[in-house]
Amino acid sequence: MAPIGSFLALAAILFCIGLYGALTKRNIIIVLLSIELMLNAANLNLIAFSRLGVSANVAGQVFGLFSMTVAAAEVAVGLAILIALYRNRNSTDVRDMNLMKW
Amino acid sequence: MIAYAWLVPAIPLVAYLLLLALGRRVHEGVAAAIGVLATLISLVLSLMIFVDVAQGGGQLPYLWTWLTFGPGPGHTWQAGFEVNSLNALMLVVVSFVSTLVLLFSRGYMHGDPRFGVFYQYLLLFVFSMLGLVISPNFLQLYVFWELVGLCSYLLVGFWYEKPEAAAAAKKSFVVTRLGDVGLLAGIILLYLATGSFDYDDIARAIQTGGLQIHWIGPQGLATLGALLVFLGAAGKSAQFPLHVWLPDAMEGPTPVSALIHAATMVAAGVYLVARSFALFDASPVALDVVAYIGGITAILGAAIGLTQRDIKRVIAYSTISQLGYMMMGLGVAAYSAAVFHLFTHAFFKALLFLAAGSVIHAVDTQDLGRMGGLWRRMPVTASTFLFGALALSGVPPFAGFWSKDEILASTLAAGRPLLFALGMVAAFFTAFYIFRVFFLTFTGRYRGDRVPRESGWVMTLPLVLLALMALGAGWAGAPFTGYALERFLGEPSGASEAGAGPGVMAISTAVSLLGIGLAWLMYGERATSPEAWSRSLWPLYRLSFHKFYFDELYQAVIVRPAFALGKAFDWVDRRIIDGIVRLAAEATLAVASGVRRIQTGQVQTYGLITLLGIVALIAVSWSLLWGVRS
Amino acid sequence: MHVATLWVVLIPFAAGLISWLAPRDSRSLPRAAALLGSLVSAVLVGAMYLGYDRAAGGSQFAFSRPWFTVGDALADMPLTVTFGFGVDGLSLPLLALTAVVGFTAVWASKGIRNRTNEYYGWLMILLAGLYGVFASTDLFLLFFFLELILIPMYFLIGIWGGAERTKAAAKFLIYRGLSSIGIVVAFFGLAYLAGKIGGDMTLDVAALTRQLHGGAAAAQSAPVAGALFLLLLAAILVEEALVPFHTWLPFAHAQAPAPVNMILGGVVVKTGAYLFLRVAAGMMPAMVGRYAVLVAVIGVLNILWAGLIAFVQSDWRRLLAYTTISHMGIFLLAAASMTPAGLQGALFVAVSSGLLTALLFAGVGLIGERAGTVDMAGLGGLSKPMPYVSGLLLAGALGSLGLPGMGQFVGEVLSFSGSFSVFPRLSAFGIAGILLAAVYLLRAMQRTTFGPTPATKEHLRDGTVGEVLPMVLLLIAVIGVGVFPAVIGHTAGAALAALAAGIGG
Amino acid sequence: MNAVSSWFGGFIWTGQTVAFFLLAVLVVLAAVTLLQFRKVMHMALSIGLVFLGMAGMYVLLGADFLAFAQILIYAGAITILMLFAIMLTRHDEVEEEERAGFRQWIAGLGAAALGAVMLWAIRTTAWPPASAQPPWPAQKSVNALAETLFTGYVVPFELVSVLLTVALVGAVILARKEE
Repeated sequence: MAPIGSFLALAAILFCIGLYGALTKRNIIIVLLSIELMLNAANLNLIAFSRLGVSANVAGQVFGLFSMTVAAAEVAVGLAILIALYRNRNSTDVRDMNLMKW
Repeated sequence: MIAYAWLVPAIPLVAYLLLLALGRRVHEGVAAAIGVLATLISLVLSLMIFVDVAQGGGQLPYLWTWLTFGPGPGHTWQAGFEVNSLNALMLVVVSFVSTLVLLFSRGYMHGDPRFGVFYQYLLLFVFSMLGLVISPNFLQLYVFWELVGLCSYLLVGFWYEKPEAAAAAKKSFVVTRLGDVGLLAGIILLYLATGSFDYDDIARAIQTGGLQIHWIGPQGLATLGALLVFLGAAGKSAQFPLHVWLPDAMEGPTPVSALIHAATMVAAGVYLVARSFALFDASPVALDVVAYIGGITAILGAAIGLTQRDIKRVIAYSTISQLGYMMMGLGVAAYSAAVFHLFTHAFFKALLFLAAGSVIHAVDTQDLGRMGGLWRRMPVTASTFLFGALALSGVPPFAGFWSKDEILASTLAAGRPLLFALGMVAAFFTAFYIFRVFFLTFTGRYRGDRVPRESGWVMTLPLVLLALMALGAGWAGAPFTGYALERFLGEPSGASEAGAGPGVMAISTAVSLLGIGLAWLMYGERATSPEAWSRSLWPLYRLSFHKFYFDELYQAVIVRPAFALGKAFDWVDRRIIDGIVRLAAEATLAVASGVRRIQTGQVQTYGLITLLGIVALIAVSWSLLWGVRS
Repeated sequence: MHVATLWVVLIPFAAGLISWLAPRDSRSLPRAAALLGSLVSAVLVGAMYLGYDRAAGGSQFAFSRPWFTVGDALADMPLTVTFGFGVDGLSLPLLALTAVVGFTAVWASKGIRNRTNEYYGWLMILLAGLYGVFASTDLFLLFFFLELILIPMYFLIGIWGGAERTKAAAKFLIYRGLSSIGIVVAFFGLAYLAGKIGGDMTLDVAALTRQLHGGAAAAQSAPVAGALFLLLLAAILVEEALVPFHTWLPFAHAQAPAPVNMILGGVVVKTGAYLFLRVAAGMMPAMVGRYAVLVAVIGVLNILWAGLIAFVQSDWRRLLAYTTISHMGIFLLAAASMTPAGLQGALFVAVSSGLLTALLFAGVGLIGERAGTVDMAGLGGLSKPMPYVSGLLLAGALGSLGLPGMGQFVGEVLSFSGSFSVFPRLSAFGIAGILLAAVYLLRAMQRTTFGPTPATKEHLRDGTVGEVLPMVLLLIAVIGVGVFPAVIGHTAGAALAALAAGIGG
Repeated sequence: MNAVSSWFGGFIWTGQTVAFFLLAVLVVLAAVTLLQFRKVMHMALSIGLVFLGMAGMYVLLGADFLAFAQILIYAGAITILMLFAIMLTRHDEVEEEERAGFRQWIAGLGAAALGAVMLWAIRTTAWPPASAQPPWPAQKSVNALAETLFTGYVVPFELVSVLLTVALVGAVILARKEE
């Protein structure tokens, strides 16, 4: 069995890749994808701990399941927002979405 | 009867409340009837009390607790009343003059739209004045002291639509208030020193040496307290240099001038000094101040009165001058002489004012230049005025002669020839200016344009009664009645009295007659032209005519600087204090409007910054914890 | 367990909610609810005033429940906060002031015509907050109500005020908010200091006072206690609008509608006075003693500063603001003396200044409504068309300058009796302020009601009975206090004597 | 290989560990290429690969049910949803060529720093030794999960279903054409 450190390291790398993508990509769809990547990394941690953690427990899987569900909901709502935005602004570029300022 | 002395002020108060309830539109006759009836009852009660006092002497004050604000002695205020020979006399004087003035006003104020209000104010005044007189302690005196000041304010400003009246009302209140602040401070000091406001307690403390506070010795405290009390008295009694309000107060209706600004309220200062004589007696300095201020006031008032053209103002300056006499008397410890003069002055000065009021009512002007020759048209007014003038001049056997001579004799006896000389000169001036008014008003040719008619009985009856008093009131204290009044009053310890000997009497009579004669030459016979006199003595004339420039002086030295200071403070308030506040606000705004540009609305930028923040936080906490771990 | 005190707070609150629920711009229902609410709470206060057992003293009609406990959040000891209400000799006069001014202000609000449901709602919540401040027996609760006041005041000034209303409201909020910081730090710091020594951290007023006068007396003189006191003092200066933290008051007064001005000048400013007596003098008498001269100097400075500035004001509302500031200066001077007379005087000044300020603002509001201006330059000769309003205004002005027969006089005599015994020289300057008051108030009266009536003002209607009723009530109240000072003096006597005794032991 | 094994703290090369390494390399490569692709469509496909790799990881960790859920939800539903989104927007769009700007550098550095910190933390923490047996009965992970989910976590479970419904409705309303 691979030690827990390796899973966590993989998750960390994945998370950082996702983070980089979320912060730099212009297309909002890619940004959403990157966020999914980060969520997956977090999920991997949960499941790794549920199998190999200090007090390994099936509850970790439960949380993984919940977070997956929430992610699904998030994608659904996120994409709906994306469509609505696209309809209004005719663009999927995050730079065009700057209404959230003073 | 003395136990019911509280009824004397209470009845006018009830009458006041009654009129207040009846409202502004009450019928003139009803208002006047209520007023006169109330004061008449007070007069009768006062006389009964007076008789009781004359037979039985003094009584302990009737007291009850007004306010307890702390544990132990000295934390209780008491209210009540007391009757002694001095205030029994004052009760009679006040209620007598009040009754006549209220009767007189029925005719004088006839037709005024606020007739009822006038009677309300007058009754409130009578209540306050009577209350002042029977107050057993300084605090209660101060309460009524302020209330009479309030009534004076309301009555001087009664014709509020006249800007002069409005200004005069304010001035009278503010100037007397200046004295009152001193009085309040003095009362508080005495209270702190003795734990009581009571006159008698304070007098006892002075005698037993119990008068001291930690920061001032007994002698200093007596002087300070006496001077502060005198400040209040000087404000109320229009003593130099606080005399400036009284002539302006003549803007009020004439009955008000007679009642408040001649007979009663302005005498309250003298009454106060007399009542707290024990305090003044403990401080020679304070007595000297009182004497000299009184002397200066007497001569100053008389000198200004020489040249005024307004009939009421002349009499007003005369009042100032006469009050100066009384203060001077008190200052040389001639206690009963001063009170005696207060007593006689109340009658003849009220008479002069009411007679002048009768004239003003008839000719509708106060300018002496527009009167003349009224002797024939208004015989009752003219002859009663003459009685008053003779009494004021000090011609025997009129009232003023006896009382004034006693004061003058006392100054000599006290070894103050300067004061005696001042008093004599003032007496000469007095005789001159009052007969100047008399001749200008009642003799010669009528120079007005309205046909004058003698006033009705409601106005002449008070005049006649007062004229009788102006003639006879002095006999109560004359040598040939054995100084009955003085004996009735009794002498507080420390007072020194000197009956006027024939020498003083002769000199003062001569001086008075000289003044009358000069006035007759100038204005009656026209043997010598007053204009020529005023031209040859023009610097003195200008000084006198412009009232020694006191108003201008105060305007320049006190009023303007105070306003300038107010403006300056206001500027500091708006520009500097508020400016700092606004500067802080503006700076915050400026910083904010700079900083808000960071908010680009780009979510990715926010995320990036957050990321950097997290990294930085980790770095910082790491570097801090580094040592802890290893 | 008495719930009466709780009801005093809850009833205006409930009335406010009812008013909120009324349809927008409906006049009668919100007004009726507010009038009823303020009347019932005022009657309750009156009943408590009469029912207060003076001989027993202390906190009565108390309602106290443990509220919550903070384990060791603030310090190394648990802090228990109680939900406590009660009245004592010190709070009763101020509650009565709130009751009278509150009811009359609601009554005088007839001129408010827009968004009436919200207006009365805010007004009643303000009233509930003020009652709460004076009736709380726990500093946490007191602070809560102190903060609660800010919200309705902000909206009352900001929505129904004059041209610069939003600025005035913001200024008010910022100033008072800053003072809240000082207050909360002082409260908790004091409780912590006392707890450190006394062993138990509490915010209950009675318990904390007991601690600070008993075992934890050393806390009073701890080095940090001085800083806490100065912080509290600064906060109180802001609350009372004293120089140099006063500029919010004239501005707020000049913008707020008249009934709000009545409450603002009459009661809201007086919360600072209450804090001084309750917390500064009650809990840190040693500090008041140490900084007595500073406090007295600030007091005298205020009397003279505000008095001189009032000279040159031509807006009645600004003038009255400075009058209030001057009165609060007398309060501070008297309270700093920490003598029975001085503390009584301070309380009298606080109460009667509140009544008189409300009276004057009611009159000025009425004049403003009729004449369209409250600037003296545009007024004059109002005695003729509006004799009753002018008369009542004059009565208020005279009372305010310390005329005997009204409460302010009793307050001033007591105050100066107290202060002269401790600070004779300062008091000599202070007493000159009485003269200033006479000058500026009478000058204002002269310019407003005396003199010839301009043609434009000839036909102004005098106040109707309903309109002058608040003024008459306030006048009766202040004359009552002036003629029968025992109504306050004997109620508050024991509580204030205890304060004065605190400085010795 | 030795260096790698020592970095992970004593590593026994078994079938599982080999599988882990293969999957890890696959996942990381797919993630990196995801960011390198220019065409949006390609990106969507490569994220599908990442999701599949993650499912493999779950299997390795004994979370069988989650592995299936991962395939169903992520690799299936979400990837398809993304594809739909791409189609609905400008699907021929090409992520424009961009020079490595300041922002990229900063973000890259920041992400790298964060990653370094996390890796360092993972490395220095003393983890418990990996037990050979999962904490649930062997081969019964689904049963164990179901038991926990429907006993201890039944309320959150129901709430999550409500959340999903709400999200569904919300998405419909948001994406609806405005009248």
